[in-house]
Amino acid sequence: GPKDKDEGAKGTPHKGGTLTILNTEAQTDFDPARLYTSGGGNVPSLVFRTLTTRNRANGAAGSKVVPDLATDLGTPSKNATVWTYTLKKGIKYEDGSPITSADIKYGIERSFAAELSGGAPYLRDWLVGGAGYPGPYKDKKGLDSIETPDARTIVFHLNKPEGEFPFLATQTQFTPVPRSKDDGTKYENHPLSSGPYRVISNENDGEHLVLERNRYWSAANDTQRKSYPDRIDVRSGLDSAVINQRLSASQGTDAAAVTTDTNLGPAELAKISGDKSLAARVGTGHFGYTNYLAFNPKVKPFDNPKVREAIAYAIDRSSVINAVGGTSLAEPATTFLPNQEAFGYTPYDPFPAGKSGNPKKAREVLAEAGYKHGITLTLTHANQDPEAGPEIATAVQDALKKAGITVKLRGLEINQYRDAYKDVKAEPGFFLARWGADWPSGGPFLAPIFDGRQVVKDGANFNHAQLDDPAVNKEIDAINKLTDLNAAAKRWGALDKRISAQALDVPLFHPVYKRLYGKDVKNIVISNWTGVLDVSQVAVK
Amino acid sequence: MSTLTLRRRPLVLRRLPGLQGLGGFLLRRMVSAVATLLAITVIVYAVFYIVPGNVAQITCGERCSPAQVHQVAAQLHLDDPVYQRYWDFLRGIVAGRSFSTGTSIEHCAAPCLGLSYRSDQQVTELITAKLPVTGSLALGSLVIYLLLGVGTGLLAAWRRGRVSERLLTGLTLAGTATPVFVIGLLLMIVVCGQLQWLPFPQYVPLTEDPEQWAWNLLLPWTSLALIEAAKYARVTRAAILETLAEDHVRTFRAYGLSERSVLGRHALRGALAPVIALAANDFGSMFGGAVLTETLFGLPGIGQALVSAVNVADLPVVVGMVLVTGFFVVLANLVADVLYAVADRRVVLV
Amino acid sequence: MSLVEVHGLTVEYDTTRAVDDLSFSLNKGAALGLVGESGSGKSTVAAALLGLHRGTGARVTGSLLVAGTDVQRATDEELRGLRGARAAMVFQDPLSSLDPYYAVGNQIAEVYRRHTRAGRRAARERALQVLDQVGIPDAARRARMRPHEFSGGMRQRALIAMAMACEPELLIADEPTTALDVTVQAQILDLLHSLREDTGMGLLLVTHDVGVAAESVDDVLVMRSGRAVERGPINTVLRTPAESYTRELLGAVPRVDAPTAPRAAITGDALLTATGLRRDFGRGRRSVTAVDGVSLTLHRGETLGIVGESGSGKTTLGRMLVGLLGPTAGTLAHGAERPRVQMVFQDPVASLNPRRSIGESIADPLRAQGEREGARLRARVGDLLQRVGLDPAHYDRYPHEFSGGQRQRVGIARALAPSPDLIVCDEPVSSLDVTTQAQVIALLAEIQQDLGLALVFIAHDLAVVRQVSDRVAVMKEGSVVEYGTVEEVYGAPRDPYTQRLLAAVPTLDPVVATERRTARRALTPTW
Amino acid sequence: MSEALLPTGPVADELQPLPASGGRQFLRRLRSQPATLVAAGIVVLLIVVALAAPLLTALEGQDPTTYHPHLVDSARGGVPVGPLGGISAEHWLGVEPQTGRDLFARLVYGARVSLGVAFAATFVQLVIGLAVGLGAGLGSGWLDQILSRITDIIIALPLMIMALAVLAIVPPSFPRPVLVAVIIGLIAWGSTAKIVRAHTITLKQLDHVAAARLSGWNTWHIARRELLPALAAPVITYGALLIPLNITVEAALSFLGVGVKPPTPSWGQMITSANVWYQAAPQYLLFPAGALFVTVLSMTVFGDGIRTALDPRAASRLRIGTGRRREAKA
Ligand SMILES: Nc1ncnc2c1ncn2[C@@H]1O[C@H](COP(=O)(O)OP(=O)(O)OP(=O)(O)O)[C@@H](O)[C@H]1O
Ligand SMILES: Nc1ncnc2c1ncn2[C@@H]1O[C@H](COP(=O)(O)OP(=O)(O)OP(=O)(O)O)[C@@H](O)[C@H]1O
Ligand SMILES: [Mg+2]
Ligand SMILES: [Mg+2]
Repeated sequence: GPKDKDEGAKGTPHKGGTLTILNTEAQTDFDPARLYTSGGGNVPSLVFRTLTTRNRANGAAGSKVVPDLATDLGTPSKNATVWTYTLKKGIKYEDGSPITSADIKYGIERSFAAELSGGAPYLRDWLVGGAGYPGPYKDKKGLDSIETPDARTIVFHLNKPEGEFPFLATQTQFTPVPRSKDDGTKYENHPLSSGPYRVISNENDGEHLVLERNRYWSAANDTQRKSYPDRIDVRSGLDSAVINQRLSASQGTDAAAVTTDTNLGPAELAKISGDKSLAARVGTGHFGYTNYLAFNPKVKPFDNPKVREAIAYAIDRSSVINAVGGTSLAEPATTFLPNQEAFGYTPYDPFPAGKSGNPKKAREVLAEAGYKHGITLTLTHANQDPEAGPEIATAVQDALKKAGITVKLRGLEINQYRDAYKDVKAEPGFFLARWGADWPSGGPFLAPIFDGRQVVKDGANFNHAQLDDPAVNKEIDAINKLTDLNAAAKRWGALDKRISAQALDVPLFHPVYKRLYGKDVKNIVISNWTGVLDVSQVAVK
Repeated sequence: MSTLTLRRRPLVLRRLPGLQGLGGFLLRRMVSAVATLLAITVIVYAVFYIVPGNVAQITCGERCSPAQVHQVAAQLHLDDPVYQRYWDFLRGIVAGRSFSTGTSIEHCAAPCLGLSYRSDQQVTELITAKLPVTGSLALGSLVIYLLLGVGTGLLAAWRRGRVSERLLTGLTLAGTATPVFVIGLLLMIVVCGQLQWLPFPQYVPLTEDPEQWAWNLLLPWTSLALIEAAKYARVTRAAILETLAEDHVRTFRAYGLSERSVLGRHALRGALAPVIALAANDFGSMFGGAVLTETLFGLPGIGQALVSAVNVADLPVVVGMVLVTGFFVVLANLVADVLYAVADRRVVLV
Repeated sequence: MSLVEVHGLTVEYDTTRAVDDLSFSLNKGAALGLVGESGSGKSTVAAALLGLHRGTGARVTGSLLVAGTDVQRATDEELRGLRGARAAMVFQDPLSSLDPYYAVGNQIAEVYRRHTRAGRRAARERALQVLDQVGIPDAARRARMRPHEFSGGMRQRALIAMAMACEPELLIADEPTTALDVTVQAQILDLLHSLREDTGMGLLLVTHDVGVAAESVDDVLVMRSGRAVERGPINTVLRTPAESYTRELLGAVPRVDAPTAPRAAITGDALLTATGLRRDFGRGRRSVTAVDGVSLTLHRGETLGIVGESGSGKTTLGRMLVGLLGPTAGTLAHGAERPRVQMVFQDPVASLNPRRSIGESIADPLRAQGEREGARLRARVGDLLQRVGLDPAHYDRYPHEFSGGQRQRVGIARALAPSPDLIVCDEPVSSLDVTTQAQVIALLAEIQQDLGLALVFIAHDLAVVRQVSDRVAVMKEGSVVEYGTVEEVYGAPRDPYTQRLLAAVPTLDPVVATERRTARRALTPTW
Repeated sequence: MSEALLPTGPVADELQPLPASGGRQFLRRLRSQPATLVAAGIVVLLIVVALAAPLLTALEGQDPTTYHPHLVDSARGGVPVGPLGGISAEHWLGVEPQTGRDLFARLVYGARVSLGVAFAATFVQLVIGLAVGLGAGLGSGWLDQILSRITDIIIALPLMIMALAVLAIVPPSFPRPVLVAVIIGLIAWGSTAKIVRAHTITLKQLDHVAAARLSGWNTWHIARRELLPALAAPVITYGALLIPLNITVEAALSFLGVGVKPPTPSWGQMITSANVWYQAAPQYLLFPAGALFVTVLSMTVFGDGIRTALDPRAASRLRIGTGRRREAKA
């Protein structure tokens, strides 16, 4: 996406006005403990500051992690198991009271409470004593592995070396929450702001959210957020076609509107591509994300690597890409890692299928596998899900047909689908899957999928192949020790290539985000971290 | 009937002593309504209990550990046996319930329909927040499709058998034949996008700004009305023709009344009873039924909330909302019967 | 100058010629009766006078001059000016002829305002005035009521009031009393009579009941198949009819005072004994006691007539006797053997399944008894058809291909099929023309003679019951008020209600009618 | 209403039991309504097209599932290449955006599913409605009470929500069109039952039913021989009106993602996905929506026509009135 870097730069941004955000999904659970975001999220990041945050810059530069409440990215101990942070001076909540390191500790602790579930699993896995900690409501003592020697210092003790801890510290769980203001599940209605905006009203669990300027926030100690508009009005529950229609019409308040969750669909893209003025108002972004075909080698015939390879050869990526909206909405994927430097992207294609599949080679491989006369397989997918839905499944079905592979579709209701593919006992042999990064690095991309110690037997498992390869596990541990993120990235790339030889999955595509914004919206910043326009940067005047 | 004179006698009518039994009727209907609603909750509870979807996992987040999922399940009382949960639900309706927010105990006063698994909001509050939206949608479209439908029906009855009637019928049917998401979207694109006559709908509470309320809802109302009107046109036309065939219409013609007053005063009046009954029925079912319209226009009403609650297996919300929508259907049926009897005093309520 | 002048009137519906070249006239203030069998075109003539066929597809030719308006040539507006203002019509069925949704007074006022420039209030006052005039007590209160709150007689009065509202020169009454009980019928006829005396309007009375005409008109026109058969002063036509058809018609009219053939004394043993039969409908406050403590005994070979006005519980009693309804209280005892019972229903249209051939319908009870053999069934049904005077070849015809009288015969054949001991006939002839009525009654008598079965004959027509019965029960509000032999009940009625009923029966003698009218005034309250 | 619930209650007033007259008059009256005949013709044509779908597509040389990636412009969201959405000698109605699947083939195969689902759903509705309505109308007080309350419950349950739930419960291997039909049928029979009950209560008071009872037949026999034939007319008429309604219900279910499953095409599903393509590829929306419209229109006109033809008063109705110009025909 850097090509459209300066689109929104027309005119200089000014303070003032109301920014409208039109969304499909409500901003539910607006509690820093409960949010599961990448880099602090878009709207949440307007209210919640964290120890570190993502760099608000276009393209690849935006994949960097930068300090937020903390003065720097943290000081690791030698083996990266102890991380120490110092808070900036003069940072305040919306009520003027100072932000202390104890509040950050408390904010993290309350995210362990069952009442406030929903966040990412890393704190639980990494912090010493995290796995069994029930949260501050049940265990008043708190987590010993987080120390606050003084009001500005906070120290984290980890189970094992984690060089990417600064990335984790971008998540909303690192938002300060004063114990005195905590009222459990009700906190989400009026969380205490540490960012440039505070919550004026939160109707029906995030259905309609109104934010206004926080007087006590100061640009002096926040280099990332711009805070141009005076007021931000988040409306949700809208149909995606309606959102795009409104943004393209761009009338009234919609002229100063953006969306944080609705992409342009293929039909809209087809229409917009013929309209210069509209095309100029489309922001394009890349988020670390891969859609792929997953195998469960415990199920026949997918235990046979040749069968998996045959499928990899047969796949017609261009028709799959058409199914999700064509070349401008998706890029073909041959690597599991997203095609971005930050992830350590190392191009490879172990089973070259070309643009539209290599059915000849696939038949050969299939014959080697013992299926001379073709084979019949069942592909499990979700019934209604743009990313794992019937559109992609039928495209796969059609592509494999040419290679003599008959695919039967097994569509499941969304909950059933989720339950099924994450349950090692019920996991289908062949299904549509996708993975997105919790932060732009190979770690959170590869580890949950291929780390043998992350095979979850009685819960949600993401290691579909149930791969438990000591060499892979060892390499993961080794990379995690690195605090030099560039060096780590290179090794993640190499690891990805190594795993791919086993054909445990068939990468299909990396989605591209195209989003419209209103005609008065200025200062468009789209980082590779989120892939979408950053609402903390836009101006409407 | 050419060879016989039927000696018709006031048999049926004599059996109908009017509205005197209203109290008893209402009482009986109340009892049966409560039974019906209770049965509905049992059915919905049972059905959605079987529906797949690990609520605790969904609530906890996809990457929660089994232990955490377990904690969440305990927190939501998902480990209790179904009958226990159902019993608690019933008790909550009668006596209220208490819930922990983590830091304090929150009381949910009777009639308490429980807490949403997903949002920790009280279902009753959730419903009270959404009901005005759905109510506005239902009420406004009711008015429009009644005007549109009855008007068309009247016109069709007047012009019966002529080309203009066929045209009218075809036009209203075009509405019926097009799904609401097609009509609604096209209307929105044309009226709001291109012509800019109306704002893109966005719910504004009536209490906040009545003008904006109506202005914003006009399009959803119209879309729904276009779909419903044909039915009313048909019922009205049929009922008017029915009345026109009745003896009392002949009387007024024989007394020199013009076709217009015969149609407008006597025939239309006779057609009102079935229309009222149908309207009350539709009004009731719209509380649970306008899912598509609400979704398309982004109106945060019951229908939309219900569908998303189903998607996340949020049982308390589903049961509570189905109960409330069922209540409206039952209530509307009751009102329909009473209105029917009021419109046509010859009908007795039994 | 005459009020109505009709020349060569012909009315054709798309397949039938309902009126064929009819001419007659009516002078101002005179009364003409139009009599004839059902379907003879009487109503069509009445409707044609007001031009009601216009625009309906019926073809009307000939000339019609009504109260100075040439109905055939008048514009729609002129025609509307005639209707209700100078010539008003009272329809046959008072129950459905008023709009159920509006107060009676308003409906009358609406018509009045249509023809006068009267204001709302004046129209309301006029409505009250005419309602009062037709003898509705407490008119001010009643005017606010809706038709369903009126009794049948009151509704017919209201319709007459509507007709009187604009003081028309001509009143056309199409079977104004057919749907009413005899006592009410007498009142309405009396009312018409006195209105005519008071206002001097002309009257065209359409009726199939010669008795009704005899009571009310000066001249009579007998119609048959759309043509005039005979016309003349009522006295002459009734006493010395010129045409054979008129004689036939008059001969078939049952009379309460005609001599009856002596019937054999009842010898049979008791078939059924009812004691204290009672039947309630509905619950609570709205419950109705349709039959209340009726006790009677039925003997083999006898005919028990049950008379009473509408709603007196005759049908309910009949249905209890055959077991279609269970009694709320009381017992129904039978002799050693349970008698086989059957019923002939009041409405020949509804009593036959329209989707089955009449043969199948008649065979139905036989099938139910276990007879499955097709040929035997056919033979037996053929016998029965012959017995009731129908062609056995009609086995495969459907009910709609038969006339009402024929259908009633089929019903009788079906009742006979299982060789019952008792047949309850619920108003078997009340929907039939007098001529057909006479045939069916003769048939029933014949069958009873041949087979010796018991009959319960329910009717509201006292004359008919007298003709067929050995004993008679008079019902009123669910109870039997008089029970005895025909001679006892008709000769020396003890109960005042029976006396009133008998006094209300129209007679064929206009002179007697006038006497009776005076007598009635003494006997009954105003209405 | 296509939204969620099927019409209830007063529709019963629109319907009349079969007149005493036989089939001949019915046909005569039917024939006297040209609109009904045209509608009937279209309905028959639609059924033929649906049945002959494989034949028709063979004629065209296409099938409904094969992708034609080269016929769509991948860079522009997959819009069909060429004028009018890619209409050509090979692709009579053009191709589907994104996939390039043949639109004509999908439309005629979609007719199979849409009509099949609608007919089957209507059938289920009518069968259950008949059984329950007859039972309630004929049964003793308590049976009537129970069945009527069950009917109330069914009417009060929101169709879409129950459909969502039931579709999630049934295993995915169950053939989806059948399932959708069964579910619509199972959840939406309430109004049919109400109508049947009302008719049954009227009918059972008719004297010929009493006569059958006097003859000694039992209730079952009476229901079968005396009532069912009389109920057939209103039920068939109502059914003709339900079918188009059920087509739109299937479309609505597709919109919520629980209709029939891809790659099986159905009109509802096509309209749902075509909805946003109205500008970029209008023919994609136009064809299925037009087909749906024509179907609903002709079904409704047809149903109305049957009703009019079955109503003995329809004929006399034409004769009443003082309307000037109109001359009624037979
Ligand atoms: N609207 C109509 N369309 C067709 N035929 C009709 C119509 N009205 C009456 N007829 C026919 O015209 C003939 C005369 O009917 P009309 O009603 O005048 O008889 P009527 O003497 O008044 O009989 P009734 O004593 O039964 O009222 C009958 O054969 C009847 O079937
Ligand atoms: N099924 C029923 N439900 C309620 N009330 C009824 C029922 N059948 C009859 N009645 C009432 O019982 C009373 C007697 O009715 P029934 O039909 O026996 O009278 P009838 O003498 O046969 O009258 P008609 O001469 O009009 O046929 C009436 O008041 C009637 O309203
Ligand atoms: Mg007549
Ligand atoms: Mg009776």
